[in-house]
Amino acid sequence: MTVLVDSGTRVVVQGITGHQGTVHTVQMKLFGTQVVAGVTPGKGGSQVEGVPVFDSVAEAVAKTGANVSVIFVPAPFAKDAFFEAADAGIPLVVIVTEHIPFHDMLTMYYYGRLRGTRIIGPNCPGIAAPGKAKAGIIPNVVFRPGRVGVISRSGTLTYEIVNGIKEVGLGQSTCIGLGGDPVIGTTFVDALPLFDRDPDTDLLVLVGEIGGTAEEEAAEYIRHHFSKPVVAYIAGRSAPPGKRMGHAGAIIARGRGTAASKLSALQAAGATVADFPYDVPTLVAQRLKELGSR
Amino acid sequence: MTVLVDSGTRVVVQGITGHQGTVHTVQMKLFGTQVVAGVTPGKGGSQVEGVPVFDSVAEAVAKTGANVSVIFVPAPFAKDAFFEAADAGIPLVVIVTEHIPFHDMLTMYYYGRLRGTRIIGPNCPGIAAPGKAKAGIIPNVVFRPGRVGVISRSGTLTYEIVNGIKEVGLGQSTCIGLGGDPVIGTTFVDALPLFDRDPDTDLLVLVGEIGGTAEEEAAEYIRHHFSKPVVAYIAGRSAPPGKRMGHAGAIIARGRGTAASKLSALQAAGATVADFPYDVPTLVAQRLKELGSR
Amino acid sequence: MVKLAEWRGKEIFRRYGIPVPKGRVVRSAAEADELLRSGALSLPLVVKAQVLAGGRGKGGAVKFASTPEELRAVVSGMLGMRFKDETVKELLLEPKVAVGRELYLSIALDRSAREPLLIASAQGGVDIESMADDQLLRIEVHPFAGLASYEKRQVATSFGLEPPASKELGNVLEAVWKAFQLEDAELVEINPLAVVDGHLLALDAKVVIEDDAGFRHPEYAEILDDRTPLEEIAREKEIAFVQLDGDIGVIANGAGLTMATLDVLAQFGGRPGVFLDLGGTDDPNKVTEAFLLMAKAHPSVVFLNIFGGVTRCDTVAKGLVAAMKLVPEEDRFPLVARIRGNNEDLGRQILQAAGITALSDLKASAQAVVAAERPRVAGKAPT
Amino acid sequence: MVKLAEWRGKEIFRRYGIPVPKGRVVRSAAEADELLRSGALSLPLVVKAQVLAGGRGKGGAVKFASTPEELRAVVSGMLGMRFKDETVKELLLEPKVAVGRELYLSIALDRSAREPLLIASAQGGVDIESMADDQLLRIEVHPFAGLASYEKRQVATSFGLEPPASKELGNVLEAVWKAFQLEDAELVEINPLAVVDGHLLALDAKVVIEDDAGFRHPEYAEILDDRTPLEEIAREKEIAFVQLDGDIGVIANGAGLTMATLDVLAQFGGRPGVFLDLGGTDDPNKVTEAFLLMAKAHPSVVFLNIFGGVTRCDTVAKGLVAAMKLVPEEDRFPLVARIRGNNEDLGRQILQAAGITALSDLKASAQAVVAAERPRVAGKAPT
Repeated sequence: MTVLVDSGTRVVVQGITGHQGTVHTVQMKLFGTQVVAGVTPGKGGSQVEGVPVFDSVAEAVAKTGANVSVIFVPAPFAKDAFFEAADAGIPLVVIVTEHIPFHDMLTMYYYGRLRGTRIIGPNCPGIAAPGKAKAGIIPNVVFRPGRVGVISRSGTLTYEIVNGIKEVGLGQSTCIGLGGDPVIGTTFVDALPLFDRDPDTDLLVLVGEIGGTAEEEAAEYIRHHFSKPVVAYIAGRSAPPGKRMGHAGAIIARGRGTAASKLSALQAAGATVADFPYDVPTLVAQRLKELGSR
Repeated sequence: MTVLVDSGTRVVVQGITGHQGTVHTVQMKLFGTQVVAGVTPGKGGSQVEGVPVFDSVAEAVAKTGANVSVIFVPAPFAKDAFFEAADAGIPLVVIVTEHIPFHDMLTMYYYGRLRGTRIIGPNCPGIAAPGKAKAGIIPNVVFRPGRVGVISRSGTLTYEIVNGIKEVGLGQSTCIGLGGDPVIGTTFVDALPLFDRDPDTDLLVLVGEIGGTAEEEAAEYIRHHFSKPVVAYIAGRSAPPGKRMGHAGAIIARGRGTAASKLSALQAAGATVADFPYDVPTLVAQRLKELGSR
Repeated sequence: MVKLAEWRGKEIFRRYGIPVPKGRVVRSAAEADELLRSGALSLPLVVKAQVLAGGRGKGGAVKFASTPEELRAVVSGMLGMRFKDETVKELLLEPKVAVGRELYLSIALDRSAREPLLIASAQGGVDIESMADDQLLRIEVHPFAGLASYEKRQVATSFGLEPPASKELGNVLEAVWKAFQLEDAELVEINPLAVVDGHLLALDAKVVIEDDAGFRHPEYAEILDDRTPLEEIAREKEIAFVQLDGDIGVIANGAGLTMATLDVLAQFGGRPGVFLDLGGTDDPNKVTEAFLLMAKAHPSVVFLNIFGGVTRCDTVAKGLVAAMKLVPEEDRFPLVARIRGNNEDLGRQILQAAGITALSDLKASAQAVVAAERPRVAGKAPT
Repeated sequence: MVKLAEWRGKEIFRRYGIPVPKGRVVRSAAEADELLRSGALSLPLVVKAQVLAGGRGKGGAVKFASTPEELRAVVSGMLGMRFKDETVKELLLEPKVAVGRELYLSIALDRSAREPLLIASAQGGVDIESMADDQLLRIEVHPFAGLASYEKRQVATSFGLEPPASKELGNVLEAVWKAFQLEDAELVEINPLAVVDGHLLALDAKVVIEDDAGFRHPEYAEILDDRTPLEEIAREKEIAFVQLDGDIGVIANGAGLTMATLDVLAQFGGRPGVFLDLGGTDDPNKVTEAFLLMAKAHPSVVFLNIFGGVTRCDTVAKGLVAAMKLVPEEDRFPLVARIRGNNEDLGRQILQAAGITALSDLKASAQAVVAAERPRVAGKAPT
């Protein structure tokens, strides 16, 4: 068992005939993923990189048994693409598309909950379990199978850190890039239990950013419910106070959302905090050594 | 353990100062139910039959630990009353109010699912577990503690049958009147698993009516998943074909919804079918005897 | 359930942006003449009786007129005619059009799925019940998501239209959904949705509004629906009342118990004629009204079967006793009363004081009713 | 994020039925004169500079005028003045009113709850951040349920208004919610929502529209927001660009990596001055544009830190090489390039061919950048 994707994962790519859809179909296949179908309305019957294209997700599911969708369609059409995936009964949808209005995401998130469909993203790198499957866009080169789980709100920073873990000779169980948008389908708190009960994960790396309160909430969860060691890094400690949203935003966050607040919450929860991205792999190796695991 | 209500049930009555609200508060208390609060906006601070009245459900929950709401407010305000109960975190809401538009009920049902709030009803007699608690309006006189579960779409017909069970010297574990409206929060299929895993229920009586396909779906569930004996009665076998909804309704139901269809589905699922209401208690006694239970 | 006449349905369609023919309603031949004379309408016209029953085309309730004389004759002939229990009082006059394809669209509630169901068929114009399942596209529409674009594409694909009709379809679908939701409809049906000169045009409109949503729609309060006169009186008194073919009158409380009562009567050979459900009430006057209404239906015997819940036995007893004094001699009927449940003893006492013995066993009561029906005795209740 | 000027916010309010003063926008003293002369406005008036920053009252950006002379003087004095980095180009003229109570209302997104949050306070008119928590009523509004009646009652109770204001509140609340949802707003704020002659009146309007919803709102496309001129150019090129106080230019891809880069530079004592995020692109021209933009900011050294994902290392290398040829002599800057990830080797080769050595270790690269900043060498990248 792994977190969310495994060797039974069968990916359908929505928007496969677009440039990014095609590029990442190739990359997912090179990763060893079963990419079984693509969907682009009006292009049913064609093929992209050997993957059959269908007019609808329902048809793709019926004919190929697809059980994970990766959405690359442009933002104005992303909500509809998600509805289609959820209505076709797909339980996990990774939305790579960026610039989706948060009002749309609110609808998608709650609709997904009613339909039993989990969203990763939007505006996210997706999920990868080395040796098993990838549903998203994280570069293949950074991975190597292992027992370190990674969850992150960032994109390229995740690649940087995952790559660092590889470079010290360790590997990853599953890596999830949650996306950094105001409303995301799966938060740290939503993802933590998945890693906690994953027998293939010994330690979790949590990569956060300033802004919002997701890391504080993660710390709260870790403190009370999470049983594995955590190494955390928060980007933005040197950044000047942001100017987003003005008053009401400040009221909602009230004294949370700064790097200091996140770091102290995580430390209080027992996480090992890395000051810089290149410190993460060393700390991971240390904690694993303490565990007597590898 | 019982089904949905038990001795830990703490009832808040929404619309307690209305006539029906007051009458049934008394009856629920006489049944032995802990009716801990009433809510009528603007009447907070007063009392009804010794029960404190609050202006809001949130306040009632905070001050009394209410965990089940029974709604008596008029139909135009029922949706809002339900939102208030769900937002206050109440997990079970019994809606006695009749004539709620089904468009409202659709909203309420899905909203309840998102909030983790189960609806019984609307337009329903509610739930009673003799010796434990009652959340609704079924007359107290028909009950006697025992091991027969009852679920029904009807109102008074339920009383008739529950009373019949008492009159042959048996008793009930829990009785749920689901309501007969086009959209109900808890259907036979939703309620069946609750009775199946209730250790206090040995046998289930299912009371249905012609129209819709709820009984056919119940039969399907019973056939594949339900482990206890079932005695079923369907009202309306002599009724002429209805004229509801015309064409589109007929298309949706296609050949289902008649008494014959329901009876044969239930029989095929292994249920014992009673031809008339007064046959139910005898058949229940027979099946229980076969079980060697009492 | 408020079934709207075609012209009212089309007014709603127009409001939501569904294209409909430019028609006018007339209630006399003079009005039709005047519309023609003023140029508001031009020949040839189709004349459609505004009745609620189906099968108007075959039943002579839809006719064409090409000359002013023909129009006058058709209008005069149709107004006042009887069509399946309805009297024709209004006619819809529309320009006659050259119909290309005929499609079908509707939205109604799917109770099992707890979602509205959109049904589309490329073979419209005929009775939807006669269509094969594989000619119907069914799309569940979630109330929180609305009709998604991909679902509209599904309908478009199944219809296979050419522009401009293909471009108009999305708006029509959205409008059907919005009308269903915002008008609190039980049914919105367009059959046929025709293609006329390449454009979509709703040639018929069936819209059914939910009674219970009346508090949001005072505009529908005054529209009569398809009840018989007695049923209409019952509606005003908020008593569920259905006329059947037999001669036993049944007064019970609750739909399930009422149906079970009919079943039991049928078991012993009784033929129910009027089915009257008191519902939940604690007003003895409503019970009295129910009995007075029942008397007007002239049943050969009345079976009162009450299981007291919200409606308590004493309330029913009081209402019955009051009614017995008010029913005119010529409308009297034999009565079998059976009461159980809340305040049963009190109810029994009240009836006893008025000389009425209430039974308690359902089976025995039903047998007594059928026995009373057989000999057709006129007079008072068996005491 | 599109922050709307007060008068645009009030136009939205008017459209949704929130009462606002009958004001007019002027861009010259002559326009103000003419409005007075024609009777469109009458004295006394309040003159409000249409700038986006807060603190206008204390900052002299809101003034009163009681005579035509005073009005001319106030308008002339205010137009063209600088207010916290903005130049005043528009003034809103409104009738001066006698303000009774001042309330506060807003809706914004609560990211953690994944629900819009309505905030109400009976103590409006002041900076909301300065209010104590117990003066604020917070109500989560579920997007599928909308603002429920019981929630409106909660606000009404906390405000404790008299009629007619108490009766108007429900509509104002509904309008705030609808505007938030239908205008794709990030923030709708009324502060103060005043009571004037017993009626509610929105005396200020702060509406922030979400950039990403632009495809639904072409009407906001042309409205300038609060970016600096360089940031504005970057927006047109779809490059995230933020100006800070230091002198190191940072070009990275992805917000998280960019922030981490700033953190690492700070560790070694570097002072970042321009923060430029390429995002995900596979267009070398966009990379070239980014470098040209960076050159305009005249950094003392530029740190290119790329982890190739969607944005591949070879794309960045090509764009950089092209830029180096286009940057004018006087705008040249020293460069430290660090590339990793997708097509790293290819990117390294392309840079090598142009005489640029790309590093791979982040720590070492950052140290090189800070070293290059210190001596303030003008010239090419350290090769």
